[in-house]
Amino acid sequence: MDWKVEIKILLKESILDPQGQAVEGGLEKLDYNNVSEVQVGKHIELELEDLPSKEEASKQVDEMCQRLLANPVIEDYTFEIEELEG
Amino acid sequence: MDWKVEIKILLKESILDPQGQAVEGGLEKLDYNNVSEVQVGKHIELELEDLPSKEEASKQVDEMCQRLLANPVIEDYTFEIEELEG
Amino acid sequence: MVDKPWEHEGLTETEYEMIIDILGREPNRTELGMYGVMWSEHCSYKNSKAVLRNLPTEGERVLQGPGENAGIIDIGDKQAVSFKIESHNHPSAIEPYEGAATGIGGIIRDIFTMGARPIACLNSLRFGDLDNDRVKFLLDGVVSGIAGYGNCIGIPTVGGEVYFSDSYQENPLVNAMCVGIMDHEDISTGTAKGVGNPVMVVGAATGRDGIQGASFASDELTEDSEEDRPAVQVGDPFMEKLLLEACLELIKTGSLVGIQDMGAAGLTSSSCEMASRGGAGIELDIDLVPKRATGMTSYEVMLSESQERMLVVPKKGKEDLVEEIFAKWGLHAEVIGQVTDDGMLRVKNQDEVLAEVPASSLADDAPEYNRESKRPEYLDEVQDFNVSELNEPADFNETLLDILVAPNIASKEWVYEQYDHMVRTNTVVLPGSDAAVLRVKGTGKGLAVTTDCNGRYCYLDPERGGSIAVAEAARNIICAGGEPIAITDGLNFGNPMKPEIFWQFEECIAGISEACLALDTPVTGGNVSFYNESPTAAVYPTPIVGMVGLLEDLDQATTADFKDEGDVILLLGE
Amino acid sequence: MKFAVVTFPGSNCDQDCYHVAHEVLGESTDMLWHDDTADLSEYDCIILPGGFSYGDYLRTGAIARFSPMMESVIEYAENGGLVIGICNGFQILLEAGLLPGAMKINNSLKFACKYIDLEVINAETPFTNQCSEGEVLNVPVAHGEGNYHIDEAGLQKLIDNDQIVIKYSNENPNGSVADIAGICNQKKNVFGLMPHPERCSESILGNGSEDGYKIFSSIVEYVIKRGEKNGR
Ligand SMILES: Nc1ncnc2c1ncn2[C@@H]1O[C@H](COP(=O)(O)OP(=O)(O)O)[C@@H](O)[C@H]1O
Repeated sequence: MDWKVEIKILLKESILDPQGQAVEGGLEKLDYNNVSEVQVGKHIELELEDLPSKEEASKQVDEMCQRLLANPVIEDYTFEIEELEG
Repeated sequence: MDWKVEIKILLKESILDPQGQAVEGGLEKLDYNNVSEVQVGKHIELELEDLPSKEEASKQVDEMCQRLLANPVIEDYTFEIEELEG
Repeated sequence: MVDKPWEHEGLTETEYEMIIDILGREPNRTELGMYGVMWSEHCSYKNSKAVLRNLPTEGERVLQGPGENAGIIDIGDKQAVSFKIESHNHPSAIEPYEGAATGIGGIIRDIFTMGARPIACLNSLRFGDLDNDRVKFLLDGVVSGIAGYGNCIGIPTVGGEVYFSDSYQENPLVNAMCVGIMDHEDISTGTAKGVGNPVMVVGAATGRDGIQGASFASDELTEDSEEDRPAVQVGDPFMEKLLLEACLELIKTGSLVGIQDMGAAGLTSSSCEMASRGGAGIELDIDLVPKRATGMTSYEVMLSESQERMLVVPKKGKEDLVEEIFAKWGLHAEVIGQVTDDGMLRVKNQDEVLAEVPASSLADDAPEYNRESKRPEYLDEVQDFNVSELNEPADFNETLLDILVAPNIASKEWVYEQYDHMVRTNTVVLPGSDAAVLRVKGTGKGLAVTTDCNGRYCYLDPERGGSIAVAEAARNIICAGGEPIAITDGLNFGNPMKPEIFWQFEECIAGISEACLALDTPVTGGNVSFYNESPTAAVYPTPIVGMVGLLEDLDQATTADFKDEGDVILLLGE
Repeated sequence: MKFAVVTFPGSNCDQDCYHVAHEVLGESTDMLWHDDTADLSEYDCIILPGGFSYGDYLRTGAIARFSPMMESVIEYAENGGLVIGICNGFQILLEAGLLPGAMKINNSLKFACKYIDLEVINAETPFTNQCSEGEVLNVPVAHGEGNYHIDEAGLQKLIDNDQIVIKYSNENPNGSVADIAGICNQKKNVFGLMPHPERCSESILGNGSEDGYKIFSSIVEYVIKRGEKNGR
């Protein structure tokens, strides 16, 4: 079975997010004054082939995040997996 | 009412994604050979205050994306909005 | 209090008793935390001070020797250079990008705090064997981190070195140097005095990041270090660029008494050091410190190592001016306390006193140790080696090619092309030559800068190795057309509690001192990084020498490459 | 003639551009602050310098383009005023819509700082009149996001209107479409380029190339000629 994966990666809460701050400032400049808690992270999409179950797919994605896609020292990640219609 | 917004921004499909390619190459090096169609984009989260309805919130987010958060020349965006529990 | 509360702060029982003697009572948790970081090796140099005194620090050109954020050397025409080297080895081993980036941020702050405009950065890097994936990851991350920070803040990274050797496999070395230029009248120091003068914090808000970074840097790396995550900080070079411009603008107004960057041990070190240098006291209200996280304890506020912050003491009545300048650059400046005359560092939360200790006891009264030293046994074996017993290579052409592809010899273009080495349009001699040369705009003069050290030589003979590092730096400066004028040193060693390591340290310093005296290049400051060990071994003793040279006439600048066909090639020396 | 250089928070090459305009060319030059607005009609050319405005967070140039001074610059450009955007300045011009297309991260994903050869494609703009068509200029690049993108229809328009001013000649350092290094608008009064002419306008610097000087002297020449034509 093939899988469609969406991963979102954000800096851990305690860690400074300079991008988020800059974007918040940018939005303020455009007079959007009701915006707060801006965080900027990464969104990764990919397709996985040939894995028998969602559990297996999940296991692989988690491993890939740990090893390459995210930086577990400073980032948290979550992901969603859906079966791809052939 | 206050709103929690999640925005994802990816390069348009027709546009070559150097980061996506690099990540795909990186995963291959780690012997993940069943991965394809990798795209790397941005994930933005933010909170919006004081908007009477989801439609209003949606309108503002769309405008913010058009004006600042995404570059419509090369990027597509989608977003989700949920009411924040007080 | 828990059993042995000192252990949590990295102090010994004897040190704890010294604190009780100083205070005449038991310290509370915040106070103990403050002593813990200030008396850590990283901040107090307690194991190295005695030996460092042997370094020659005086010379005609020295305007500021060791003891301040950075040294200052006169270059004539009422101008001066300020420069220093700093290590960020342990943070880089854990998170190479941010570790290296925040290292760059820290050393740049040290330079503009002195009133100098940073004009160049250099970096000296040591990694393990390049065949290893972890090493590649570290190299890639460290170089991108240096590039990410230095390029964004707009200071050219013009030189440095990269060496690979097994000895650095698990403990890479990341030393960064920054060089700045200033007019004599803008020289600033980290001094607080004048009762009633306000104490202000400027720049970024204070978060929970990097708490106890200083004591962390003073521990050996263990398997658990990767779990020690809160110690990792993220840098914001954009914020620092604004901070740099705002601080230099403020210094130009002449309304400052003192200014100091908040590096290791954050608010604690900056406030007690400023007070101690000025023979004054400081009273702070942590309630007034802008914070990034909610519910921070006084311990956390005093020990946070959030980046891109400074402590400034303006003259009374100049608060508005400070705020105005910082606001122009989009930054906050908050009064958080004032200078007092009782010599105490008093930390309050509104009306409640949370900590009250003599400022100088934190800054200057850490115990000083003369560690045991012993000549290591491995030296007999390695020094017994006889070069003449080596077989001549069968094919010199092949050997030449082997040498050229060796990572230590091969071109470092891959590294320095990632660094913007031309921004500010002063780079006369680009990286890739012996030393980089920068012009001093508005004069006909130039500065040559380099970092050098061969850790293997220092391992084989620490004293000679130390001398050789200085001599190599001097040769590089001279080959670029400059006259060596002073050095800064980044001393990277293993665990000083081991007598063999301490011996290496003493010997290297002796060698450096000897060479500096011979060349008349005083040491204006530097950094000691101990505990560069992994479970298997210590790194090679690696005292990195950062040297600055003066070209009275920029036309003297020379580059290393062969120029024209038919030019004569001479070999000088023995 | 009179230059002005805009400083944004995070601009790094503003002083470099000032130095070239004022010290090397010897022209009168003002510094403008991003947060002000101004009547720019007294200037003959506005320089948007390189650097990392707003840290280049989100996208290069994305936040800077909304500064008050940019409103003045846009108006000035629409009235035919000369604007040159170098590196980050080019990125700001794209984000502001004064030039077509958009910038992506370099294909290598790495920052690249080095001298590189450029080919002059259009030598008849106010920014290149001191060069000849096909001339090769040796100019440093220094950027992490200089991978210019435009769709095919847009590219065709650039070609048809002679808007491609310079291309990378031997080596494309970032993956730019059609090796584009610098483009101008249809009216040829707005020019954006990734390479840094201000870094090679004096023989003392780096490898000694002074090719960048030609870009600045072109501007001066154009302004003088225009003045003569207008009987000034
Ligand atoms: N980490 C670095 N950062 C910047 N430049 C570097 C770095 N490493 C090496 N270089 C540059 O590459 C050139 C050659 O370095 P290296 O191979 O160490 O030569 P050498 O042994 O002559 O010092 C030098 O000009 C040096 O400044």
